Amino acid sequence: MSFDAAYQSQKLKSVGTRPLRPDGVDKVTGRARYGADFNMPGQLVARVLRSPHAHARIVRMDTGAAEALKGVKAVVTAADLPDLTNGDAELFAVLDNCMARTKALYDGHAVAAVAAIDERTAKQALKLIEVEYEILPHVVDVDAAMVADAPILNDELFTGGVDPKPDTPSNVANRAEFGHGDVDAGFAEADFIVERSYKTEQTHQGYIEPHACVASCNPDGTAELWVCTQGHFVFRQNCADLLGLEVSKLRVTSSEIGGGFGGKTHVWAEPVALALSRKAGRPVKLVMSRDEVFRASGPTSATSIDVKIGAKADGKITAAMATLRYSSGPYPGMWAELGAMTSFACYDLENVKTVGFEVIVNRPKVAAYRAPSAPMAAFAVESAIDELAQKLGVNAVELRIKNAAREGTKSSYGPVYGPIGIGPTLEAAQSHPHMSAPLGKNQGRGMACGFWFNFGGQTCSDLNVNADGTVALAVGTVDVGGSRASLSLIAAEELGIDYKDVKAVVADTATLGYNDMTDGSRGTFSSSMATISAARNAIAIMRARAALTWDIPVEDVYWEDGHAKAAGTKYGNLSPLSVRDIAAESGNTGGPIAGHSELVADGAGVSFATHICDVEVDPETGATSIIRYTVIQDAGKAVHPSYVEGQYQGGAAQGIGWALNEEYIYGADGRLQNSGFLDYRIPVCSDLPMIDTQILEIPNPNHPYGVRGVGETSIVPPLAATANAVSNAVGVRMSHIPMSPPRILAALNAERD
Amino acid sequence: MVDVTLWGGLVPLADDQKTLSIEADTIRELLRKLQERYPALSGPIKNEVAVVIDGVIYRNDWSQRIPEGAEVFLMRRLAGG
Amino acid sequence: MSSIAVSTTINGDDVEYLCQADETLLDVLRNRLGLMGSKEGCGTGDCGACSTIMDGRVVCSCLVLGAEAQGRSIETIEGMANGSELHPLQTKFIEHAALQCGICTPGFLMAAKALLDVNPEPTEEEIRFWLAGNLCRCTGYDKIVRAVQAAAAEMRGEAA
Amino acid sequence: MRYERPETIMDATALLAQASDSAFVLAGGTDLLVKMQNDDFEAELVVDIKSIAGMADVVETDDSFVIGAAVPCAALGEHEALCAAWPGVVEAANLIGSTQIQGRCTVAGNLCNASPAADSVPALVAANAQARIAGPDGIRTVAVEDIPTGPGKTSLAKGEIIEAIVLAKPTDRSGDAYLRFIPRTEMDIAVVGVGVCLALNDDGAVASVRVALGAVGPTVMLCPEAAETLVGTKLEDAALEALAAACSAASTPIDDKRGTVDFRKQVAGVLARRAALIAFERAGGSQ
Repeated sequence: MSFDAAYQSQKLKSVGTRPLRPDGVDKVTGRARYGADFNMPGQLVARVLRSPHAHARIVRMDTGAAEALKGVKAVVTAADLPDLTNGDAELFAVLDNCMARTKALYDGHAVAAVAAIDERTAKQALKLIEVEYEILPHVVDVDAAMVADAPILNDELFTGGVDPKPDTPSNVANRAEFGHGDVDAGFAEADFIVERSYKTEQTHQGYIEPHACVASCNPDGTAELWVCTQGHFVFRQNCADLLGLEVSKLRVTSSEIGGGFGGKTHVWAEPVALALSRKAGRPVKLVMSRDEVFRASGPTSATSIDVKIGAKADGKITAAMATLRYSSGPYPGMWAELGAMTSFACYDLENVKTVGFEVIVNRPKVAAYRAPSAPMAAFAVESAIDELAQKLGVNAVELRIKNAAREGTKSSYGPVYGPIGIGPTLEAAQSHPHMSAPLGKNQGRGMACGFWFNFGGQTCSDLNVNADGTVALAVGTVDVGGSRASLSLIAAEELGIDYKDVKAVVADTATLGYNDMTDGSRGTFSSSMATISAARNAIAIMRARAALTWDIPVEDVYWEDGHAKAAGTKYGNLSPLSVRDIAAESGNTGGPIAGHSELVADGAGVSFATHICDVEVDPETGATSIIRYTVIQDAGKAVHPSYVEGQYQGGAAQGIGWALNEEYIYGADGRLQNSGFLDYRIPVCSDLPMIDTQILEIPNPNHPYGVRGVGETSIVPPLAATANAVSNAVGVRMSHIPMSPPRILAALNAERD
Repeated sequence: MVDVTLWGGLVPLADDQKTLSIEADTIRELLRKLQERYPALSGPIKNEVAVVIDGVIYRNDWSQRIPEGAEVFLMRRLAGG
Repeated sequence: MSSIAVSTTINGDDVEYLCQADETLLDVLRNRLGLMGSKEGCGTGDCGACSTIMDGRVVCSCLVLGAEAQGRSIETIEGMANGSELHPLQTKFIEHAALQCGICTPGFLMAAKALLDVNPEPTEEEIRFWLAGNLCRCTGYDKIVRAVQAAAAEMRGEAA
Repeated sequence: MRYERPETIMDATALLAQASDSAFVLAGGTDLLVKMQNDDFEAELVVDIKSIAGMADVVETDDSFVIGAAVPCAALGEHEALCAAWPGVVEAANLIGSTQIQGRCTVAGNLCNASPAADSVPALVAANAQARIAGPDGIRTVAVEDIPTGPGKTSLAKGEIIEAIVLAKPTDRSGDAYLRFIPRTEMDIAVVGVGVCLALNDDGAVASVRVALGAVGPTVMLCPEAAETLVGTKLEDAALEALAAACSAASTPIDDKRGTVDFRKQVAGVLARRAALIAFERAGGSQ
């Protein structure tokens, strides 16, 4: 169905207000049902056996004793999840990650699973599974994995993107290069050059809800899956592909989701639960423990990045270069490539070159984490920009404004920008009172910009007008942070009815057409587009019904302020018909009234943010406290401003945690040492100040209301903003994230010596 | 005629050309003709491609028209969080 | 293993159940009593999602044995509203958008209730430190703290 | 696993004495239940001591405070006389874990868990607290610092239970303090902890002092050589520097996920200095 997504300036009544969210009461009363809150009759409990080794060949496995244990109903290994991926490397990685085939590739890699009548029996059964491992040398560090004599994880992996094609295997899966101009010439022109290497450690999305599902395979080939996911349609496809099921016979229902941030964008254990159910002939519930979430579900990359920037004395950047190495776990992704694309995207550069190396290591398979790969690249680049400003003796905001990308700038990743919003965020930062507030002893201020590609994608929604004139809206993008409220506002706006007369739900895979995941900041952007389209389709039907009611041609009926109105003067005494009026008569005017929409929401547009951070550092202990924080970001149009602010604040908090304390810590044995919230230190309530937000609204030309995605960009600047603040507070450039107290104190000691 | 720029990973699959000239009015036509000319591009085009027209990224909408003189890039489809 | 019979009070009602010796109160609430509002985020007392109030003190129900509830009085999120009338904390959490995904919300509400029960006028710092055992990954805590402040003001009879 | 809830201390010690080695005392449970989450954990018996009369009470006598083994740390902070007498001990006890943990955890449990990073223990050791131990052979009292013998190991014999921690009433012109370092503001295990308890003479100089260090060795340790640096001083800068140096030197920490050797040694000195100043001020000292 054709749909004009172009922005139309109009006065909005509902959009931009802050009504109560429709799922609020369920969530404050404990009634909302998350992944682990669902049960089925006859349900079994699943537990997964995981490798204790970072890298080991599975020589032999004996599940006989476990199968013989009373109460055990099924045991599965890789043999029960045969390779049906047909050469699709990405899908094979998902499969092998769900259940190791020949080798365990990281501490926590699944090797077998059991389903039993209760947890106690399942745990006991795991202990009865005998696995003989041949322990292989491992490598967990991204730089160490690149050296010539590093242990090789995959003998069939040869570095892509280099010429000539190498003939020896490597942990470097791919080299990707971006840029334009001549960086050597640019550096030759520079009056000042900054050059430094940076490291960031691996972090986890840290959603509070562990992965959980209930799987039920029936003897007739149908199956059901209840699961916490960012995309139930994608999970359906993943599971159907991996288990050889027909897509239409697998019905997936998304539970309420207790946080995802990219970590619930592909399957981790759901195919295992389905395989257990298929084998046992009973429903199976599989809930990961927190330890399993950290050890075996996707963290983000650890990185090692070199940056070199040259500028003229007047502050104009003449050349910029970055080499970025991203770990991807044992399977290649596109993480380094994303880092290489985003690193200099904020700037207008004549000469720029970025090279990304995708490196496989014996760590869990990396998953997307909110603007994946961009925060680390921004940390390195924005730190270098800060250092450059100091070297040039110019204000850090002014330096950025001078070099900021604008409409017509050739981006560092290739295309030329249309209208973009980095300039306004920088100008807002420059005039923000935070920027000029006085600082005390041991305090420092930092700022940084961030860029992210938002995207849209395949989207489908249904809008049903009920007989009482209220509206049921069914969407297929999982609500991760209040989108049902936003989409209800959109429907209310378009139909001209009250927000409270719209009830939005997330439909399951059997009741709505395919939807891409809620990722790429697309949930509200794309589902709002589909909702507008569905509402307009419903309005077309309502106009027709009004025409029937009035017995006049439909061309003479127009829609305004939630009413069908007769055009012109010839039907002068016809009073307008409301949605309620039309709905009440629907049984006699052609039956139910509904609007559907199936569309591709492209044109999301790129997104920019600028953050300002103040810290205080205890010079004797290296402890950092965040004392003030401001987020400035373009939302296009904030549909429900409270939840836009929430996205800004949440992303900032995650970025601050990454900057200061969060990291995966491995022992010499390649095992993860901090697989819990005690020692994987996400920010707690007392760690943070209030987080100020400033929403800019520069309409997105490719959305009827001007909406942009807002979910991800807010995590991009905080690593750099915090690092710049700390560096400015202590007078030493901090180049290793997280800036844990031991790292800060060591840097201070080195400076004092 | 559209000048389309490939990302680095595709260049070896297109006779080592970074920029190609193709006669195409829509993304669909562009991608079809690219595959006809360089069959090795079929795999990436099926699964991995987004098309950028004058700075706007299209991941799915292959019916999008390509204006005369537009700047066109093939970019890898992105992952998001 | 034989089960232990426990008589306790949950949300004001007399409740009896059988549990295993090593079964946590959280598992009893969720798996035996159907009170699934208490969530398990970690199972080790580090996230607070399973917070319940036991004899007036907020505790992690994942770190209490079901058997220990004998003779105690337990409050869970399911008992927080008075029938269809929400507790001011519940109302303010919704009004202030203090939840995004909502998985941590029951725990925050129980902990915040325990705070306001003993300290009707907490400072921002007192709120932040009291709630430090409740992890939220979505909100950055800003709106949660504001919601608690607003609920406290309302409960004191002040205009929020 | 068997769960028992005896009503007398004799019954409790008898149960433990008869049990195998995998028997555990349950008071607040904030360490024990975490261990129980581990798939490899196995217990034959858990003895819940909370139903034993007196276990949940803080009793103030003429010359001491007797803190029952099942008193949750939150209750210590609610005990005005104890807070006034031993502010450092109470602050230390109130630093353990979150509000939720505070509602359950006990100082006796913190001691018996025998972690070198236990928050309340350096403060108790500095305060010269005593542990009253009930066992099959009756009651004995030992200094708190003699309970832990290594990470997770104690000097308690089979069947023995700490029934109370006893703190003598402090002398006039004395004060105590505990500081710990954690990366966040809450919820972490101490990377370094320092307890200081000192008393002043009539001139306002330090007459006696006890310094205890946590998380910088296999057990919480009393550090007499650090204490000596303060005796006779009014915590002048030189004395504080000497204290810091002595504490750093006495520290024998390890590198682990929570901190490095260098960091712990250095910060032990920093915290000792700061804690000493607080204790000195509480004792009524002025420089």
